Amino acid sequence: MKPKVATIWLGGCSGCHMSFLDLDERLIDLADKIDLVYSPIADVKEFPRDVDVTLVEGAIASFEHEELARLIRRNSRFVVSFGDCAVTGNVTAMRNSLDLDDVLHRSYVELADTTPRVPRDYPTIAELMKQARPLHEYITVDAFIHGCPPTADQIWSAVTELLAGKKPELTHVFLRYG
Amino acid sequence: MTVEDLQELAEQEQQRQEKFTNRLMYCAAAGCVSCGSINVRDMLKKALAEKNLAATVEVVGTGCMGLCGEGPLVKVLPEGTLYQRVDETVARKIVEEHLVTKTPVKDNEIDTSHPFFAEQMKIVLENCGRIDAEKIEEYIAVEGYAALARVVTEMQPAEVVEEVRKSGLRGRGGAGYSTGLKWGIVRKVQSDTKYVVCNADEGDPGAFMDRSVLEGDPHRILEGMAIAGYAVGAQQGYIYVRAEYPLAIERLRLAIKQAERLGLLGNRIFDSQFNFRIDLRIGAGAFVCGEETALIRSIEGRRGRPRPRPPYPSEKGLWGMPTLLNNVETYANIAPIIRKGSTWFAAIGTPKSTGTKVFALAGKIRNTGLIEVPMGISLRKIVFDIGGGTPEGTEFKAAQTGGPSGGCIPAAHLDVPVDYESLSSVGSIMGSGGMIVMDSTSNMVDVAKYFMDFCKDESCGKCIPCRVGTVHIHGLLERIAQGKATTNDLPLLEELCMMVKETSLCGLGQSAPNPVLSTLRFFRNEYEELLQEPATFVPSGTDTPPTTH
Amino acid sequence: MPPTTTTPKPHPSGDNRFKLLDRAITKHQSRGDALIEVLHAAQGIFGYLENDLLVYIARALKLPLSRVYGVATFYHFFTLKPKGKHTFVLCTGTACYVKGANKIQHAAEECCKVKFGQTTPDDKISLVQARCVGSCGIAPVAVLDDKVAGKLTPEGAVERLMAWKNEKDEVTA
Amino acid sequence: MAIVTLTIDGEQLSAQDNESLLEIARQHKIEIPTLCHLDGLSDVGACRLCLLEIEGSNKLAPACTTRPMEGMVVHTNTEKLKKYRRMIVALLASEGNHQCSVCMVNNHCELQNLAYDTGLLYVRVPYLYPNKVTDASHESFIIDRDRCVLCTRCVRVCHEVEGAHVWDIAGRGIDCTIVADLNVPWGSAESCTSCGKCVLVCPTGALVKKGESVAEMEKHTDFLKYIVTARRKGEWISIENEEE
Repeated sequence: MKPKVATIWLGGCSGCHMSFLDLDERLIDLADKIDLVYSPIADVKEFPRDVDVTLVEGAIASFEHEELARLIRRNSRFVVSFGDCAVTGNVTAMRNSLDLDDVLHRSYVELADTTPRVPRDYPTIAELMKQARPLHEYITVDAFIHGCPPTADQIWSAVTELLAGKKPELTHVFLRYG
Repeated sequence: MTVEDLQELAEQEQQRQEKFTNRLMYCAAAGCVSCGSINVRDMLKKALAEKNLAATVEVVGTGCMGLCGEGPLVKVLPEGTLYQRVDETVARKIVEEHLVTKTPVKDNEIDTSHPFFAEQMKIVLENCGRIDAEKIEEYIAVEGYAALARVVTEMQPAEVVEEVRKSGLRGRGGAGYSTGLKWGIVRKVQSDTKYVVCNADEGDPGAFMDRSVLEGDPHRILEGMAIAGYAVGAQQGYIYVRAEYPLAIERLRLAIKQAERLGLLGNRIFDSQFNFRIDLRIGAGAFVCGEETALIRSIEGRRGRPRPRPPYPSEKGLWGMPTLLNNVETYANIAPIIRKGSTWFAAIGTPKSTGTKVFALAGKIRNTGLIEVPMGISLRKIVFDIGGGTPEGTEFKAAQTGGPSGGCIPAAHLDVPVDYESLSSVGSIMGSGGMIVMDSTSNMVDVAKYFMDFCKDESCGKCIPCRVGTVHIHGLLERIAQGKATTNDLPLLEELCMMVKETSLCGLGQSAPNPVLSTLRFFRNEYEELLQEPATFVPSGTDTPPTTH
Repeated sequence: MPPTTTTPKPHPSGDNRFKLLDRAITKHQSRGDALIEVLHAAQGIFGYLENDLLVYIARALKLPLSRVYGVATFYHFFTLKPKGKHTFVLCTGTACYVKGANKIQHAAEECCKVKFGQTTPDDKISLVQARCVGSCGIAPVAVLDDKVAGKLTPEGAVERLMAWKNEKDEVTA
Repeated sequence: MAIVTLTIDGEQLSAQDNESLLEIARQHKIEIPTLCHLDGLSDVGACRLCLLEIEGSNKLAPACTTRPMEGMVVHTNTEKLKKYRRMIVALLASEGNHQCSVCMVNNHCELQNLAYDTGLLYVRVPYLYPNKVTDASHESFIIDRDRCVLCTRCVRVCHEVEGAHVWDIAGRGIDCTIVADLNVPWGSAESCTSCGKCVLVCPTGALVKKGESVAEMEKHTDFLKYIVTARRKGEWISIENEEE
């Protein structure tokens, strides 16, 4: 049976996933080796059980993210912080020293082109937490892939090691922030 | 001023005092003053005037008499009867009953054979409760400045250093370095300018030993410093005292003025070639200034940030000159050592920790106050005999010594002798003398958090481990206390503590984790009870609900 | 405006308090290492250390401005903002802590709606923390406008704070 | 001054006893990480990255302010030291707001390099995300306090080399911050000569030149070698001048 892999996009810009797609022809290779059970690029609604490896892009920025993070932890054998936002908070966390209401007002009222309205008023949109924080502050994380975004080579190296059942040893070459 | 002049002054004062049939000593130290001892003084004077005793009975304000929890205190001399909780009514009774009808006021009389008094031994505090701190004559009458006279006129500086070394006196500021050795080092450094500094920046929250000495017997410090100046070859001394102690500052200023007027400070002291002056420097609220290099910085008018040692202040101190730094209690021991000899002093206490130690006893204990005990006394004796044990219905849990740099000693170690080595063997330190007793109602995680909160606020911010590490240790303790931490956090807490302890620049950071490490050592279960298991992978089929925080 | 007399000019601000400050500075021969002493004197005279005052001191002692600012902000005793009409100084020394000073702290913060270290917006009450006022025997202790209150309870503290809060403003012209 | 022999990481060396262990190690190509140290400025021993183990001493000693002694046996890279260095860098990362991806000195940053050299995979302590003031009021430079590591190189170069003493540290503990004059906007700090030395010696993106964009700016500190007033090699930590 092929290992089940999931990727998920939390508080980030999706740049890490874009970089994942930069694996180019290696993606075809990868598709043979894994079973992609959940991903923003696949149309699966529920996060499945018994996932072998989950790559998490983005920081924990909303209460929904926090809930998802716990679900991911419970359902995944191996959880990987994927990219700087998941590892450090990075750009997502730049709002942390500001007041949340100010941030929302600036984004959704001052800079709105049409219908200025703070999304907090819609019950269907997840409520933001006061601060966006890295994944490992909420759940135990097993490995880290750095970079904003991580390069395709970095991702490839980490993924191949993970699939070989190893915790990726991130040597100097692949350890990089920013 | 010559030695003969000094003796004459002493005799004059003794004769003056003998003219009084009684002396009423009321405690004029901070604790009793805040309980109203000034009103007591006024009432005593008023009652004396009414009974026509004003000319034959003297009312004297004196230093801390120890039993602060039961203040205001009044002592009647020459009988030595001690009264507690004296209000104006009792004050009147003391005059009308004790003095006039010769019947002691039974309800307020303290049994001075109680272990609180019997187990104590007063050297540093010998004059507290005995003299008026604001009168230099009274200090001189009890052999004050006799040691300085002897040193300056009869001894060579090297002999003084040797005498102090032989006494075995160790620094009372906490670390316990041999005072004699320190003096010897400063003496040997070649320099035209040297300084003697007294650290009176008593910052340990819950300790007021130095304050009591400064307020109750300021001349003792001046004399000790002058002797030190003579021994090491310094002509200028500084006392660095906390701004929070206005009364001590006032008394020191007065004492310096009096000593200068009599020529006990200044040029050609006792007609010798020895010149010595003392100036005050007022601290401004920074615990880190208790660290010697930070204190020096602060005297120089700078941010009190420590610097790496070596070079030690004995080599490069104040304005780059060799500087001798000791704390108040250390200087307070000098005059008695010279007067009574190093052999006498060395026989008190234990062979490695000689003399006595003053403790400020507080917390969940019956008799709170200031005590002075011989080194080597057991903690049990201090807590149960002198302190009278914990309040009704609670059990002793731990004694905290050394304040934010020290640790908690649990009941299992109650028989530990109170000396430098034994205390550090149970994970605490002698410290400057704060001793806080905790009972079964005290929460040890909370205690650790309290001290870490203090350290993070008092960190100067110079080195990273202390500046940031203390904040994170405090944050972790907070999370643990709130029940939000997981079992992964305890090893992190311990690692952080060890790292801050081993890598910080100065003593503040190096000792900041001690309260956490010592409570972890003896009360680990109190931490563990508050921890959760972190969430982990749960394969399908073995369904348990996901852990939530 | 040209000076009308030839007598020594008062301080540019015309503020006599600067004379007192000058005296303190002269006492220390304008030495830079007396900065802390001079700041003590200045705060004693003016109540707090305003920026203008710090500039004045820096010039007088020939010290860099940032050094003066650094020293003034390093020590807890110095304050760069005016204090409230009343001050409530809570002792948070170990003895007071063990006897429940934190409960008083919460009660006082709740009552005044500001944290310790701050002054109420109406400038009436400053909440100040002190590390041990040396009255451990009668813990927990607070100093209310220079008067020591021993064996204090949260209720007692709130009662006194409320009295200050409800004090009528003095009529100012 | 005398010549002493000592052992560093098993290598027997001889050195002058007024040089620091850091200088001696570097002369022999033994790398010790540093942050607050900069050749040409006084040493303050504050960052604690250069701590060493010395046999016979139970305390770790900073290489920058420790002098060699005859027979000294020094270890610069033990497991314990490596772990502590990594934690120190983690603490620094947690204390500021270091978003490398949007920093002008990205890829040319001493803090980043320290994170790589110490193998900092992630920061175990919670990030503090402080609220700090970025000041772009100066015509040529910006101070971005989010990226400041409080190494005080700027304070020292301004005092010791330029002699202007624009910068100092205000506050204490975790609230320490670098201020210009009386905590005024840099652009209105009268004492500033706009010489730009502070910008060049800053190890991170806290002090940068205007007009550069992300990952464009490189710092160079070599100019200090040519400034004669700078501290002479081997001089004992200069207590009187040390501006910290």
